[in-house]
Amino acid sequence: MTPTADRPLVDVRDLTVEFDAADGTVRAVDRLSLTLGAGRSLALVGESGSGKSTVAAALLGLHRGTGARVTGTVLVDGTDPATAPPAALRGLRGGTAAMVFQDPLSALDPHLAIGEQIAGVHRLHHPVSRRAARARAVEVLGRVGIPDAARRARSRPHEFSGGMRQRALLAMALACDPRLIVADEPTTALDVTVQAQILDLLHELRHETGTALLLVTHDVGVAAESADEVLVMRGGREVERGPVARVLTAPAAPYTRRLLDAVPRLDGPARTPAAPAKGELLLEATGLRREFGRGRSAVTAVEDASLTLRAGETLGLVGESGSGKTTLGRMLVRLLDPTGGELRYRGTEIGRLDERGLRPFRRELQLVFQDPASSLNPRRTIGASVADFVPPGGSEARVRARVRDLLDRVGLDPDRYDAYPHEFSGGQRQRVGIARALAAEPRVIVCDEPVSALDVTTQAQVTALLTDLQAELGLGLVFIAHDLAVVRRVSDRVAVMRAGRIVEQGDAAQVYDAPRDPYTRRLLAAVPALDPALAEDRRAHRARHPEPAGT
Amino acid sequence: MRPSSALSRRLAVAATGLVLTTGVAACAGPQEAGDKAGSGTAAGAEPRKGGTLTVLNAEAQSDFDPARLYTSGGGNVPSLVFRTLTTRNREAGAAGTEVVPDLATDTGRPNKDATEWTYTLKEGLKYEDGTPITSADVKYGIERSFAAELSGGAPYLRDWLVGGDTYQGSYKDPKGLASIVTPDPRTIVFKLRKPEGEFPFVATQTQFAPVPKAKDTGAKYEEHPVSSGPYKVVANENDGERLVLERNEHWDPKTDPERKAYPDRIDVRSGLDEAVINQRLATSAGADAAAVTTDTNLGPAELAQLGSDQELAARVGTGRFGFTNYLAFNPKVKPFDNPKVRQAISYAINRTSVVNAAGGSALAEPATTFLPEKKAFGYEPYDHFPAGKTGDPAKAKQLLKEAGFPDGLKVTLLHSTAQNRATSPEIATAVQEALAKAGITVELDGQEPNSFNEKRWSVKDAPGFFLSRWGADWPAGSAFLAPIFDGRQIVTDGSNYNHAQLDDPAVNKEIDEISKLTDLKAAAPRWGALDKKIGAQALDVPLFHPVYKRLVGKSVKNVVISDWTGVLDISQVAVK
Amino acid sequence: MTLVTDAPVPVADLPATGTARQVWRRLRTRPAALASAAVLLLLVLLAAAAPLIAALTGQDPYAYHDDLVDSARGGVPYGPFGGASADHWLGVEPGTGRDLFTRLLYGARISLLVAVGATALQILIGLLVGLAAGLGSRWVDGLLGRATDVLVALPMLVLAIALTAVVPRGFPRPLLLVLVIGLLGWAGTSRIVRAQTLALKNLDFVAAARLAGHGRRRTARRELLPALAAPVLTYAAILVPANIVVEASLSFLGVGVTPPTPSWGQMLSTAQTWFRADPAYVLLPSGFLFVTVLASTVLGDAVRTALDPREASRLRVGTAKETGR
Amino acid sequence: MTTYLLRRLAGAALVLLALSVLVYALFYVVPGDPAKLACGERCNPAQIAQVRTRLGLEEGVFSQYLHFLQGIFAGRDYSTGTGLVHCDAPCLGLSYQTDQQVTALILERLPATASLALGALVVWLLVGVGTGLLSALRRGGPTERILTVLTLAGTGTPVFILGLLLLMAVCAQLQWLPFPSYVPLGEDPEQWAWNMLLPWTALGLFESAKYARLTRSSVLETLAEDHIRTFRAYGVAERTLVTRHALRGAVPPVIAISAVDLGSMFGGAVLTESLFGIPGLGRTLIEGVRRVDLPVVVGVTLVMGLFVVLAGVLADLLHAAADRRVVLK
Repeated sequence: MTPTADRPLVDVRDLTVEFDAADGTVRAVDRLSLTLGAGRSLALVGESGSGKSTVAAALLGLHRGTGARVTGTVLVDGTDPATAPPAALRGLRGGTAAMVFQDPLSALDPHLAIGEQIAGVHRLHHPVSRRAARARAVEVLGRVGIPDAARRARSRPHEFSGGMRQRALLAMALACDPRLIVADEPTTALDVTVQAQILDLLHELRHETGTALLLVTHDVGVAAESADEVLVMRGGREVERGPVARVLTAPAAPYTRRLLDAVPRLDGPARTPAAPAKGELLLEATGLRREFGRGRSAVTAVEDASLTLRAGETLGLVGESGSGKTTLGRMLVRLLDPTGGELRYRGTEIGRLDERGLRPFRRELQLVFQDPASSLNPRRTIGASVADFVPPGGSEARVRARVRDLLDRVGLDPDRYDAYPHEFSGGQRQRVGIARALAAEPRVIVCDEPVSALDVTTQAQVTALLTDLQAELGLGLVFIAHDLAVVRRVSDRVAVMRAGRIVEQGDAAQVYDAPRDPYTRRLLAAVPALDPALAEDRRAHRARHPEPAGT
Repeated sequence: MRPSSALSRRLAVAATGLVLTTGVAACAGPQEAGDKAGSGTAAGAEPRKGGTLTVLNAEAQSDFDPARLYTSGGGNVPSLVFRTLTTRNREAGAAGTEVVPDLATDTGRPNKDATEWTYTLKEGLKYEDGTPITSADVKYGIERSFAAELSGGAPYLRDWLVGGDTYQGSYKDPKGLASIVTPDPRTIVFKLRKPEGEFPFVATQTQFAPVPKAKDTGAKYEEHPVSSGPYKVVANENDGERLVLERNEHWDPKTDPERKAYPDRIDVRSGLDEAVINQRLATSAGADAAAVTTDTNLGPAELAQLGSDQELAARVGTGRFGFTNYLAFNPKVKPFDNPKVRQAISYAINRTSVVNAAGGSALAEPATTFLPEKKAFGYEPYDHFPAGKTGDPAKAKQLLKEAGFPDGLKVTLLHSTAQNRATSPEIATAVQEALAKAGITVELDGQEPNSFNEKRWSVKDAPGFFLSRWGADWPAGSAFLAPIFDGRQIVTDGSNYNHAQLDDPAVNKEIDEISKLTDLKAAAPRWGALDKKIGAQALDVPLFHPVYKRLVGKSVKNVVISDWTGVLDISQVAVK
Repeated sequence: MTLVTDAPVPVADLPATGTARQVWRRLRTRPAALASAAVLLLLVLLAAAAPLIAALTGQDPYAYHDDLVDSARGGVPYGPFGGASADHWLGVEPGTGRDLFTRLLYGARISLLVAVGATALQILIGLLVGLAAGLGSRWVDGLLGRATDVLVALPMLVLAIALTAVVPRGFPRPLLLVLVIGLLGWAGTSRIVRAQTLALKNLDFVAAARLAGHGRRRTARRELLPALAAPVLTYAAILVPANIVVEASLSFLGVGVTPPTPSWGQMLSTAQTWFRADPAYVLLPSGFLFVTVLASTVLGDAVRTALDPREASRLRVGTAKETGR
Repeated sequence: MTTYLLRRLAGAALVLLALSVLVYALFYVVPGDPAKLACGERCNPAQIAQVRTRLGLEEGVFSQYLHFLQGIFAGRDYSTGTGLVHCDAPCLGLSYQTDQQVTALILERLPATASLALGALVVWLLVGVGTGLLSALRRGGPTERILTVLTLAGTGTPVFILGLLLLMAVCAQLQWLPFPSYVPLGEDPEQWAWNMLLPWTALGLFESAKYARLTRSSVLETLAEDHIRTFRAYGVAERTLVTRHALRGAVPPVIAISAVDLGSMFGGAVLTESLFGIPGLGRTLIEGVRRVDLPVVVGVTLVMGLFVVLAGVLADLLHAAADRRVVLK
């Protein structure tokens, strides 16, 4: 059956997907309907748990055999992936609809050469020789912008950078000549500049081949850049649906509005800078340097980093992955030993102290971790984890009271003292992380990507909490993030890192409004805009100033 | 006599570290006179020459130097390669306990007081390379066995020959032993320190095999010893685990009426698991049909299977080697200094349990005498402390009361952890259980074999109560009784077998008297009488005499089991 | 340090949960696990109550019954099924006529005791060495890795005999076996613990513990040990039956428990040749051993799955001391 | 890579040194006097003293150990009585009990042990990985349960029982094969294989449960990984997913454990060797221990240590080859 003009490529009606969980049934998708015409693009937008990925999986029949209950009808190019015979299903998968997954590192077989993986998939849908399949793999790799594709086709995934892997995944989809590309958070794991490149590439390919796109994303900005239409989901249901320009500029549903409001914007409200040089000078780093490994294999992660932090001030540290910002952050709280340079805390040199020497300072320098899941011991109650940080000396009851106090302070129910981390949502866990840092009664808190694992609405709450606490306690705060908009919202001063060096440092307003370093300018240009028209402009701009792939 | 070769059931290596030769005493066991001998398989058919005989053994022939072998009567496999001055009579039953000439023309001509023995070699004796065998070669063979490099043989030459106690062997002292004289190439004379009527038995041991001096390679000689017998070594691999013998063309059957040498080739494979050996012989498929073993007895489990299988039962050879397993006392240790305690234990013992632990009545016969039940030893029956079949705990309790232990007694029994059904845990446990009924609590002290042997063979550290065993190097009373009860054979700084440390002038004198007799038939009854006399002192509790039952392959013929070795004589076996 | 040792062990994927109640809830839904637990419990109870049961049935595991075995046929028990009767439910031992049922129960005491004791020792040493290697410097790690190699290559029999000679007389033999098996068999545990530790120590919550200003030891105890519990416990489930087989093999080599004390290993090693003449004698201890192996394996798998749902299928396999060959 | 090899070499030297010291120390307390044993049971004290001197046992343990080390690096001379024999470096000494050169003895027995170990490796890889794969494919079904029980039965039965059962069934009852006796590979490869078949099977089965479980779990774990989902979403059939992609996940752990097992097996699979009469190192070791034959025990232990280390290196290399992400350093 070929779709006719009036028959959409994808037709989903009353789709409901349910899973069995430890404590009852979870309805991930609830009576959702959608259509997507050939060559059109639709973005499914929602926060975590909204069921958007489940919908994408249903299009390819990926729930078959998993125990999930799927009801309603799904037709992709006339085939129902939930009931199609195995052969037809295998034809549909890849041949009609190709999926591009999130996290390109784990989405590729680590043991096989990339070209081989693409060729293998290609041969499933096209009866060609091995040699021809390999040639096709090289061709599509070249098409997605992998330089020297013939040679790089023999590389394994770990030899590719994140952006190249994502390109390779796109190439895999292309290799099958599908009519529909289903992209599940295709750029989430990528830096902004790379994200922009991938989105541009996707855009370009669609125009060239006329392939339809179903884009699943939590990032409204990404949707704005790539889709004709937007479907906002929440709790498995449709919240709002419409042309992208309309939904983003004039949202009808309150939830959509809240979602949009929570998105940090470069043009949003900025923090009023603290009065300069007022607080006590807490941290002073001079020429900090850190190498990993020894001898020839040594890698310099941070080079000649100098900065200061005063009480009551927030220093934003921005940079893309691998820029050394996390390494620098960890050196500041002395979780890592600097290889060179000086680090003074309230005038005392602490850069070369050993663990014993650091004892007196430990509690005063705290870190809030990026991943709230892994930074809490899953086998201990959150109360116990926080209590560990309360300065010793008090009775057990007093420690407990103090922890309850802190939990309350960060907006958690103190009665959940004895609950385990997995019983909390991501945002709540990050609040526990903050409570823990506060428990130590620190003067400096380094926040390492404290909100990047969180949904936008939660992000806003957590950043607000941090800002409040800082103001109240007069803390020195280092705020590390890759998201320029978030940093802008909280920082007094901003340092931009690239390849281990601080390339630009200054007041937030100055850095954002009048960036001096070209890299800073590129970063700013890559941030997705919520306005589709603006996005189009930016895309055109980027097309005129191309950056090499593979960065 | 060597106290046993450890037939350790398994990985066996010589718990006792014996340099024991395959087959020989180790395995030996006599056979009830003729009645069963040769009854095996091939009773009817006439044995013919040819074929390959496979020997499946547990213990490797890791020593194959005639100087190092400790054999009874020259050994089984070694005797195919080494001829000695005399040898054992290769006949079934009691006739097999006799000594017959081998290289020599007779069994030796003693002087009047049996301190000098003269032998004359037969004519036409040759080595495997065709060179003639001379009396000087026999002398050299004996002299080299005194070398430290080639230690391991029996102690008799050292103890009996004039100057033997200080001689350092032919390598350090090439002048040789003055007490061995070779007036001409066919004559050899031995001069002894005291009368030894049983010298012809000693002359059966492999040290009396000729060794050509020019071919002697010292410690490496065992890799390819020069044959004087019907077979020569063509392969000796893996430290004696695989030995292939083929006909020695220069062996003249006319000079050797004893060895039949029917097979063309003999393939000795050792290092095998005993259970597997028995299964192979029972299955008797392929090459295993022409197979025998010279060191592996049937165990109780295999025996239990036999009853239902007539064909299999017909292939079992039964024999007895002069062996006695006993409970040894060291009267120097309390409370075993008290004869009543020793007697009480003698009464309490349950020989049925012990025999069962040793494998049942088919594999062990209850013993009340020290000498095994063989005419050659001079066996005289006695049972000084009749315990009946299952022990007499009442009598034992009464004796204990008399001895001053009305509330029973607590003692420790030393035994070995080797699984040999002789000094092993099973036997010790059976003893423990029986004595418990008489109010004697036995604590078991199981020791790893080396440590067990060091303790029981030590004069200083020997415990008061332990398991032991004794077997004769040749079938005569002296070989059995002297090392155990002769006070002058208490070895203070070596291996002592006189466990009771008995030094009774009357006993010593009687031993000397009998040893002078060259008429062994006259000597035998006196050994029996001596045994009975010593037995009254309850210096040990004889437990049982082991019986050897061994399978042969289906096409094996002419199974001859003598009362000397108790196992089939490999020189008689035919496979065609 | 060698990568080998890292390879078989998964990087610690942190389990979602670890509370006892949840583990129990997950276990409860698995009939096989419950049955296995019941079987093991029954075995332990039977072993513990062996003297009581012996008294109740009136059978002494050490008493000889010469009248029940056929002395002329190697001591094979009279009657079918190894001489099973109303008095001797599972028959009697060939040669001695001792009651097999009570001997099996008494044997279970020793076998389980030795296996569990040795496992505990292996886990203890393995934990200490693994933690030290994982947390220590490269140098310490390499040294401990080599020490592990030494232990793998050291023949167990040599140590067993040497230890037997050194300990005073009257030193309990089961304890000696525990020492021998335990001292040589911790390589597998230490490798697992080391790999887990290496993975764990880079996790944020361990780093966070440093920020609290506590010492390393406290960090190891509070943060690492709980996370190591799942892999180590489940590995123990594999070690216990493996150690029973090792005990059997040591018995076979003559360095097992001292008679007349029975153990499954001792029974198996004497029973080896009997399986045609008296199959029951071999099958009984083999059967008990097999049931133990099966039950602890199934239970071990289930416990691991329950402890670590995400890691459900990962099996830790022993490279414990292999004397069972 | 060079650094890696150098480091492992230094490690190996350390392991061997520690092993030899340890064995010497243990032997110091092991009961049994090698001189008495070597001399024979009825030796007198003078003879024992002679033998003791000949074996070099009258020296202190430390000096004996130094001589041993000297032999390894420079070789030693020994008297046979009729002449001197030079034992070339690396000379592990002369057996106390059989006067054989230990180095030669080990070289003579190594092939049998290697035959057994390598063949068993093949069996456990075939049976273990095969059943592991099958139970991963049929997970939760009756096939898996039966396979689990079967492989566990192999592991839960001591090899001295399992092996004898095999012999009884195959050689005695069914008579499909003659009872095995070891034939060196160099002598007759075909006979070698036939005769090793049962020992391989017995030892391989004993080990294979472990590999079955390992393979099964690794495969299942890999199947749960993201990249499998990718290929499933591109229409790759389930069977292909397992054989082409998931099996690879099982390779590194199987290699690692196999290498360790293989290495430790070079000290001999004592019970298997004894049961099947294979003249290998395991039996040599046990005999050495029983006869207090220190040079033999030290020699075999060192060989085993060497192979344990080699196996570790081999596993690293194979692992690096199987998984290109691994870097050796």
